Amino acid sequence: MVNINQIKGWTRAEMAQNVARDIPDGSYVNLGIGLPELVADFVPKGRELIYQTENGLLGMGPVPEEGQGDRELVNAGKKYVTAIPGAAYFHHADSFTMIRGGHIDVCVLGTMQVSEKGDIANWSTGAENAVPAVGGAMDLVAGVKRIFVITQHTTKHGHPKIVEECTFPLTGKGVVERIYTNLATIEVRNEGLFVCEMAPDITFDELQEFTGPKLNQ
Amino acid sequence: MVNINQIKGWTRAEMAQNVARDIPDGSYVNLGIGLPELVADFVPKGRELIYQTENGLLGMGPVPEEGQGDRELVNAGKKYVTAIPGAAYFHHADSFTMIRGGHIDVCVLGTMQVSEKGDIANWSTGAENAVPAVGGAMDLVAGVKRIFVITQHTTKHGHPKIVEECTFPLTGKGVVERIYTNLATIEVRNEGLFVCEMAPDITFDELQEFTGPKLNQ
Amino acid sequence: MINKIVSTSSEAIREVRDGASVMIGGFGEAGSPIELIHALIDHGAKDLTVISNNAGSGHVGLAALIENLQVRKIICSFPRTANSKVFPELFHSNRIELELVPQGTLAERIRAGGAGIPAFYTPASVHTPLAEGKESRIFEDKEYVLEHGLKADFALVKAQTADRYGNLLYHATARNFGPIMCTASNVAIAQVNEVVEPGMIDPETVITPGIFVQKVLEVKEPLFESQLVEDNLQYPW
Amino acid sequence: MINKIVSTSSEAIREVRDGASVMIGGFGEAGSPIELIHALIDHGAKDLTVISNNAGSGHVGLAALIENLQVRKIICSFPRTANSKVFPELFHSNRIELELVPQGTLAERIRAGGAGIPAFYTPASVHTPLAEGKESRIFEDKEYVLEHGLKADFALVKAQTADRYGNLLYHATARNFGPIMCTASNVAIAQVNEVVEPGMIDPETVITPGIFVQKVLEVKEPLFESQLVEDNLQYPW
Repeated sequence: MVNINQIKGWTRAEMAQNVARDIPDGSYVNLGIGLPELVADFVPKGRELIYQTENGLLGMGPVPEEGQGDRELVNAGKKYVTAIPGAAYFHHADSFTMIRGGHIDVCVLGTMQVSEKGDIANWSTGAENAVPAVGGAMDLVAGVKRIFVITQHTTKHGHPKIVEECTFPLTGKGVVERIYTNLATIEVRNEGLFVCEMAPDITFDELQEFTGPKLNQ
Repeated sequence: MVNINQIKGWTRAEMAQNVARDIPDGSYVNLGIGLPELVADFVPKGRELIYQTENGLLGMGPVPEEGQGDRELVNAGKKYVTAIPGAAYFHHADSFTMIRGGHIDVCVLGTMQVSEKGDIANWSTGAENAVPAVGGAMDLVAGVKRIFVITQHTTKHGHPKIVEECTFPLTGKGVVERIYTNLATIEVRNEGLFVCEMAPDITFDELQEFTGPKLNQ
Repeated sequence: MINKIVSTSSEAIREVRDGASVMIGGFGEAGSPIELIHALIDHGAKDLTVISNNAGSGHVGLAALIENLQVRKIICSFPRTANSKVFPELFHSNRIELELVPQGTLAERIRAGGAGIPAFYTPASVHTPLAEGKESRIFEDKEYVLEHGLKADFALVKAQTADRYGNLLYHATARNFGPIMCTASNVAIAQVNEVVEPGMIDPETVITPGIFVQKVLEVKEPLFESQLVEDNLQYPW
Repeated sequence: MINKIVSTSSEAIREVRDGASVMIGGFGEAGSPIELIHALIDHGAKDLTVISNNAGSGHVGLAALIENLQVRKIICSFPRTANSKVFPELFHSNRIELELVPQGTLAERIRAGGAGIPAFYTPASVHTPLAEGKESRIFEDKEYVLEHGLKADFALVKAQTADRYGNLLYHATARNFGPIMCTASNVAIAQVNEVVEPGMIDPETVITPGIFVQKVLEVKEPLFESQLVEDNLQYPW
């Protein structure tokens, strides 16, 4: 069995680039906290995407220069952002009208687990000693038209994050359309998981080894 | 039996004045179309009322001077109005948040019938040949804190408009608090109808004659 | 580059198919997108379900659309106005269907449709004929009726100002149903008096964020229903 | 004359009784009404139910209110933040109750509470532990969960500008829960950076119409949670 640490796979930047390539021009996009945020840096030239952040801004722009941040102009991760010309602020009910109402085209989320049926578990490990916190994740996966997941293919310990059934509490059921990992880009279809693309230094059999459910080519 | 036409009773202006006197300082008020609109002209000195019109304006001001109207600044009766300094415009869902959510203190409405239980019927005669139209009446009577009715005491034919049970289709059930007519001001209580004040030229027995249900003094 | 501005009214409404559902903004003439409605008359799509607070007046705008027999059904709170002749006539001869909805319920149903809420409970219309046949339920000793979210294929609305992203500002009480109808339709089409560059609209003041709008048509000097009715005009003219 | 301006923070919050429900605006520190929360700490009302997106950080603002053991229960979407020590400790020792609600459901429940909607259906949380024990229902082949409107005795919010009628403008993403919390509370108390004369706020741009606000306190230079946390401050100081 291959050791996952021996496989270079895609970098975080390349993963983000893979996601960005699949988001059509003119899309309205919500990017989750962390790795998903990188996607904005890799939008192909000529495309214009509009970013929504659920705390009340459509037309989120890049991070401001050091020292230029406004404490009350932040993203869902509570980090300083800016607003593009043509942006709009709104309150939380209106924000989730966009989300729950199916007006956002794409949401890119990190995850702890994703199943072959497109179930996603990304808000809680179910551990007794954790403080439960859900934020907007359940609304996003229930409402946004297309849910893309971006994640390392396995946990730090080498366990698959793509599983037959999520063991962690679900965020949403049957909602994920595409999974972007450091090893492959995978589409969730009714018939199962289909590999769209693999990192250059991995074989299909190796990829299968690090994945819970059966993959299709 | 007295002929109702022999009784002078209160004028429309006096009726409106009776209503205005009962609206506390600082109230948010929605005035129905027609006779209720007169109430705004008789607010006692020193009181400030804020008028809401359900088509999207809080802080409705007086009718503009002839020729100064804005076709898109109208009241619920589609007549030209103005906005006071400190007014706010909003869309219909927000407008009915004010109404349904219990934020309006008083609504003054005209009516066709009102019952001794406070039922009101003011949107339809139920006639076969009429085009049904309801507007915001049902939302107003269901949501506003206090519903005042202002109406002639009887129909043109002398039939009581205050009845034991409404024969016209209801707008709302058990919602009316006070009834202001040209003959009397009447309060609707659980125990029945109580006369608060009578027009100067009518006796209690005469008033009872023109009223369906039993009145209490 | 995102650019939702279209240059002609026919381009604005050309996807409207026979049988489509169309929300039409306006409270009386305030906010009524007359030019878009007239374009829809020229376009000719039939068998429409129209969702609108009123049913038009005279023989222009929404009344003309109805008179032209393009509307199968109207969902409406107040189809009766001072100068409405068209709707009553068709209604009495059973050539148009009416679903009468209290105004606040109509607004909330549209808002729910746009917000992904399939149904909600409201106190309005309880114990009235308009609640007949509907589910009701008691919450904390008070009775409410179940109402369903309302969506449409298209919305035609009138606003004051837009940019190429579709951000909209409105004018006074012309705002009324426009913002919620934009949220509840697949294709929201706004006619606006003025198109400006992105950034000219203060993001704090945007009423309809561009995400809810698909097409914008500039109509610098829109017609007004009451003026046309006064002038005894009839569309098509 | 209507005048909702109060001159001291203690006057602003003095009606808050033990056992009251209190909505507190803010998404993290953006829109968090620190001065009003500190006034509530000074005031000392206990056994509160707090409705707020987060549970505060450090030992100031909402975290300090919790640390001061004034909060019996919190209804919240995300009680965990980078510098939250207070809430986890009390939570693990069962000294505070948590009702965890998805953020969009929290917003919609508050909005519904303010709009007189007792309950509605939402797709969020279906098939998750947060839907357990809740009614669900299918509409057009999709499953939804029934959620209830949320009201409170008080709301503490932070806005930018107000007039004596209580009309409010907000600043950037500090708007967040403020407008809906004002609608859903019996007494909405806003701290604002600036009070202006009626008419200075363009009626087209009002975010919270004054009808939803009962008290306004001017706090010209409000504190910021992150600065206080960075400075290792603790309230009461």
